[in-house]
Amino acid sequence: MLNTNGVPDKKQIFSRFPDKKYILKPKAITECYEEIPCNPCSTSCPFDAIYIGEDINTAPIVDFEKCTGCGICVYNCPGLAIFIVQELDNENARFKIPYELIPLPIKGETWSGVNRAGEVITKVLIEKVSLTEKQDKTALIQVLVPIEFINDFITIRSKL
Amino acid sequence: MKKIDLVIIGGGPAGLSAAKMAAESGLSSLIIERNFKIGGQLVKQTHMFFGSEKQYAKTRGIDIAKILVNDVLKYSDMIEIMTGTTVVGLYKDKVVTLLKDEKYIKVKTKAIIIATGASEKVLAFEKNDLPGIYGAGAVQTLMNVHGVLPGHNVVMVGSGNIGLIVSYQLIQAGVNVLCVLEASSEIGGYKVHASKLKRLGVDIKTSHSIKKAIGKDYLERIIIGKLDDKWEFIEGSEEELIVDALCISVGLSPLSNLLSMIGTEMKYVSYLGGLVPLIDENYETSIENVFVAGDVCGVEEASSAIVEGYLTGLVVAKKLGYIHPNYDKLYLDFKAQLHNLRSGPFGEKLRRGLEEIMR
Amino acid sequence: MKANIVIVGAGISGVSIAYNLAKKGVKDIVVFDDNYLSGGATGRCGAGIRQQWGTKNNCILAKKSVEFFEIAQEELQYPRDIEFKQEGYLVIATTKEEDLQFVKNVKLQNSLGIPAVVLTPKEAAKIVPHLNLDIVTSATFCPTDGHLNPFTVTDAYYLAAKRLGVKFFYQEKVLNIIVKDNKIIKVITENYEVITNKVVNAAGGYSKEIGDMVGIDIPVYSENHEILVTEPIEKIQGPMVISFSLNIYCQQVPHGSFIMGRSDPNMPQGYNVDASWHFLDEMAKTAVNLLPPIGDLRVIRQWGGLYNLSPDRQPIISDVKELPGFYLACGFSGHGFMFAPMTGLLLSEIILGEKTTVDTTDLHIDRFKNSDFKDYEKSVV
Amino acid sequence: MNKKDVIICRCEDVTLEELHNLMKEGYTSFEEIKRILRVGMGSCQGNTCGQLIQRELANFTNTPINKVVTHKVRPLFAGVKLKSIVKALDDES
Amino acid sequence: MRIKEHPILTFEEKKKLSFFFDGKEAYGYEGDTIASALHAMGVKVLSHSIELNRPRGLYCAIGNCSSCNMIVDGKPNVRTCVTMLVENMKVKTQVNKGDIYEKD
Repeated sequence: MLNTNGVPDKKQIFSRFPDKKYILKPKAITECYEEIPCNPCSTSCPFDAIYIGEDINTAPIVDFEKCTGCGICVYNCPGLAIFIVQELDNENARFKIPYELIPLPIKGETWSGVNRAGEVITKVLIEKVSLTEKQDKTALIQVLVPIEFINDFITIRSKL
Repeated sequence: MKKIDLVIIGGGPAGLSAAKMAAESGLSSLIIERNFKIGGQLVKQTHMFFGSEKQYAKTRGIDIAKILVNDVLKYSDMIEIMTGTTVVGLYKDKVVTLLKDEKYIKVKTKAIIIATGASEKVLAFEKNDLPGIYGAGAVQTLMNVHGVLPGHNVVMVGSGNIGLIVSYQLIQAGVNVLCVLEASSEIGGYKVHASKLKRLGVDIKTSHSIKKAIGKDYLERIIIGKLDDKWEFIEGSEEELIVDALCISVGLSPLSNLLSMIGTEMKYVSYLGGLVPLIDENYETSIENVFVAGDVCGVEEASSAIVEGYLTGLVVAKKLGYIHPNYDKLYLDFKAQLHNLRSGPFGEKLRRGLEEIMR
Repeated sequence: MKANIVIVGAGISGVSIAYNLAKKGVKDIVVFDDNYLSGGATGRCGAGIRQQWGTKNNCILAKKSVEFFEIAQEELQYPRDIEFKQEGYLVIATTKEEDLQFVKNVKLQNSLGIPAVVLTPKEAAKIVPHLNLDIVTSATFCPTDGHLNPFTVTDAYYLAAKRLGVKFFYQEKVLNIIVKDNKIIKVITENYEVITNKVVNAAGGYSKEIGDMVGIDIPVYSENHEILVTEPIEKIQGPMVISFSLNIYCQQVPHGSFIMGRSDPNMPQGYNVDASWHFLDEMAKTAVNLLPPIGDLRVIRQWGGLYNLSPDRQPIISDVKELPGFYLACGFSGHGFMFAPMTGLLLSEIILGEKTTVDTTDLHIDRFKNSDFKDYEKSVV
Repeated sequence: MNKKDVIICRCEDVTLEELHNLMKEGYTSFEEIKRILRVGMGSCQGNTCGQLIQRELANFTNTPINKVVTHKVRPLFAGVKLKSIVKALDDES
Repeated sequence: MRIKEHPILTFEEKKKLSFFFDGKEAYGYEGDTIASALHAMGVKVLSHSIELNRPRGLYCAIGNCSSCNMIVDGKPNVRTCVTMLVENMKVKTQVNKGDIYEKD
């Protein structure tokens, strides 16, 4: 349970995933379940796709019509609670996740894929690593994840 | 004796913003900071901050410190900064005594903004004084200021935001965090921080605490245990862990000693973290021209400390006859920002606490 | 509630009076204090024990009190340490006048059996090597003077009195004392009304206020005297070093810290007990001048406390002719702590109508009715 | 729990056992305990122990923690050498 | 135990400072406190408590808790967590309340 071990339950997770029709394109998933005073995801979105409003304690709402999955909100989220997901085909999903550890993965490497409980669940392929000045030390890692883990995968751990 | 109109005690987010706003209003000040550099706790915060743009949200603490420091340095003709300097005495005739290295200095002032922040609470358990057991703040200083690791295998006690954040920082520095212990049945800090740790494989053990530290000269092992609903250890739940560092992060209390010293009316308010001064809507205490800003009047985030600093700087300047050209507009804006930061469910306890100390 | 005797004030004087009365079999003694155990002047004092005085009365009170302190640990059956150390008082003279006065004082002290001696500066330096001899003209030394822990010795009396049945009420302010037909009938506190016809005023800095409640004008006033304490270090000084002309007393207590104080000639009368930066300045200057090496010690704490000063700087231990049943233990002028054993004993004797151990005529409040009272104690910091 | 091994006051080395024993004797305020155990009188001036003792007192006396009075704060906040104070005076004149 | 690489922070190469710890030569870097330099060397026990002689080390790092008091250049009770390291400093473990007269 989120409150006792930091792992959101299935219901919470699904509540943030959009309809399947949207996810065929990259979309931002905001895993921010509490009303905390924070709004950079909203203010940083160039497409005005994340709504928070005047009261910055409001939980973010993503407008999946507007969201392009660009990933800017991912490295702008102070809680590292946003990732981009896309159902690529019948076999793979593509994720863009924030990463603030060293060493950074390198394109082409295979890493362990980890779920929200911190367990290794699969192998994932590193497709792209970006870390520009603008990202301010939060790297954006693009990974290819087996489709069955689309609702479970959250981050990567150690090169295989 | 040195004379200056405004003395600001504490060069953290609250103190720096206060100095900036006083200077913008035309009032000179002296900032006294006991650390070797100004910026307060921000100088060791490597994580991005929450809040809104006005409080530099999504910027890392270390970089917010730089912004605030630069703001103050722009007014170098009006803001004097003394670092490595501790206020040792505060007297009713508004004489502030300082210690810088071995030098004792007396300053006579008209107004004082106390922005001393908060200090860490300590915990009582067996061998709680063994070397290798640290306050979370000390660990951050060692790691993020001096670049020195506290150990290789660490357990964190406390799952408030600081406990969670410092655990994450330990991992970033390459330290193995075995687990986070939380005496309460629920995680104390923001869940996004908790989730971040959990996915890195760190267990957050709620209803658990440290029972005993073991080691001859320094920490070698710890015994942890599960707590029942009365916070007593459940027999047989003990578990031994091999660690070389234990980090204690069981909450902050306002560092309000100087306010007690000068005889300010105070009240113990649990919602605010401990003993805090009674204040009016402008953060003035029961002693005229003695103001407070930041955690010293209730433990919160750096974002609200910044705004409280701006507000008190603005108000003190006016009281001493220096009125900011945009006074009314700024005053309302700062009030609105504070209201906004505190209006959510996490701000509820704070709101109730602040109500209790309104004069 | 009914009481045989109500004692106002549970400082060292109050607890000693209670103990002495209870020991003599008096039942139903009630003690009120508006603070905690030793929260007033007792807990704020320098806690030195000195027999080197300039008046006969003070010498006798002090000597007899020391005799009690020497056996107090056993007599009071105290489980903790009262930390009585007898390593003497070194009284420093810095002027010709003091040299002469001190010779007279020692003569008086010796005549009363107090083993004080006059020393040359060199001899003084053998006892306290870090003295600045440039400013010392002579000294006197009494090896049986010393120091006690003011908290534990008060606690010791308190526990002993409690064992003998005395009832103590702390944080309980006496609001009024009702007198009817020139007789005390009742003491009113915040939470109690006590029927009694005997009240002992041992209220320290507030004794004048207690007198006012029953219409007795006690010629005393209160004044803030400040003290500082340093961090503890390994032992370097045995005796208390004191100088009246330099206005300082300075002692390393067994725990290791130095306690020192001085008086401020410009201090207004009143009940203020604030600490001041001004005191710190003057104290540091005086102390480092007289004892240069202690300049390296860090001051960690300063505070103020009330002296209750009498016109001749000697205590008032007496009954009150104008109001039978009202007794005084006040006006100690900064030395109530060290006289406490005698204060308790003498007052118990006065209250019970016994012959007093020493003549108390000169301690009676009536001595001030005479405008030119006999002695004035000059050996006061 | 071995209370002898739980340090309440670092400056004066006061253990939880000493604290509990004193509370059992009837000393149930910070001020009284300070006078006997020296807690709050060391160089940190109660900064470390104050809050721990407050909690122990609240538990022992069954009092809400906000009603438990803790240590008084007096100058100085940190130790100052006597000679530093003298030096400042010399510099002034 | 100094951090060499860090995802967020960069630790610049700083001037090396040599000092003496309990008579032996040691070194730290400019910007170090005495306590952080000793810590980087793996020294955890900085003092022994005054009554019970318990080992103590860095705890608060803000000069509050007195656990890191050491003898520095002959002077006792120096709070090493808030005292900057200086070239050639003589740092010694303190085992008593401190002696006012310098003993080498």
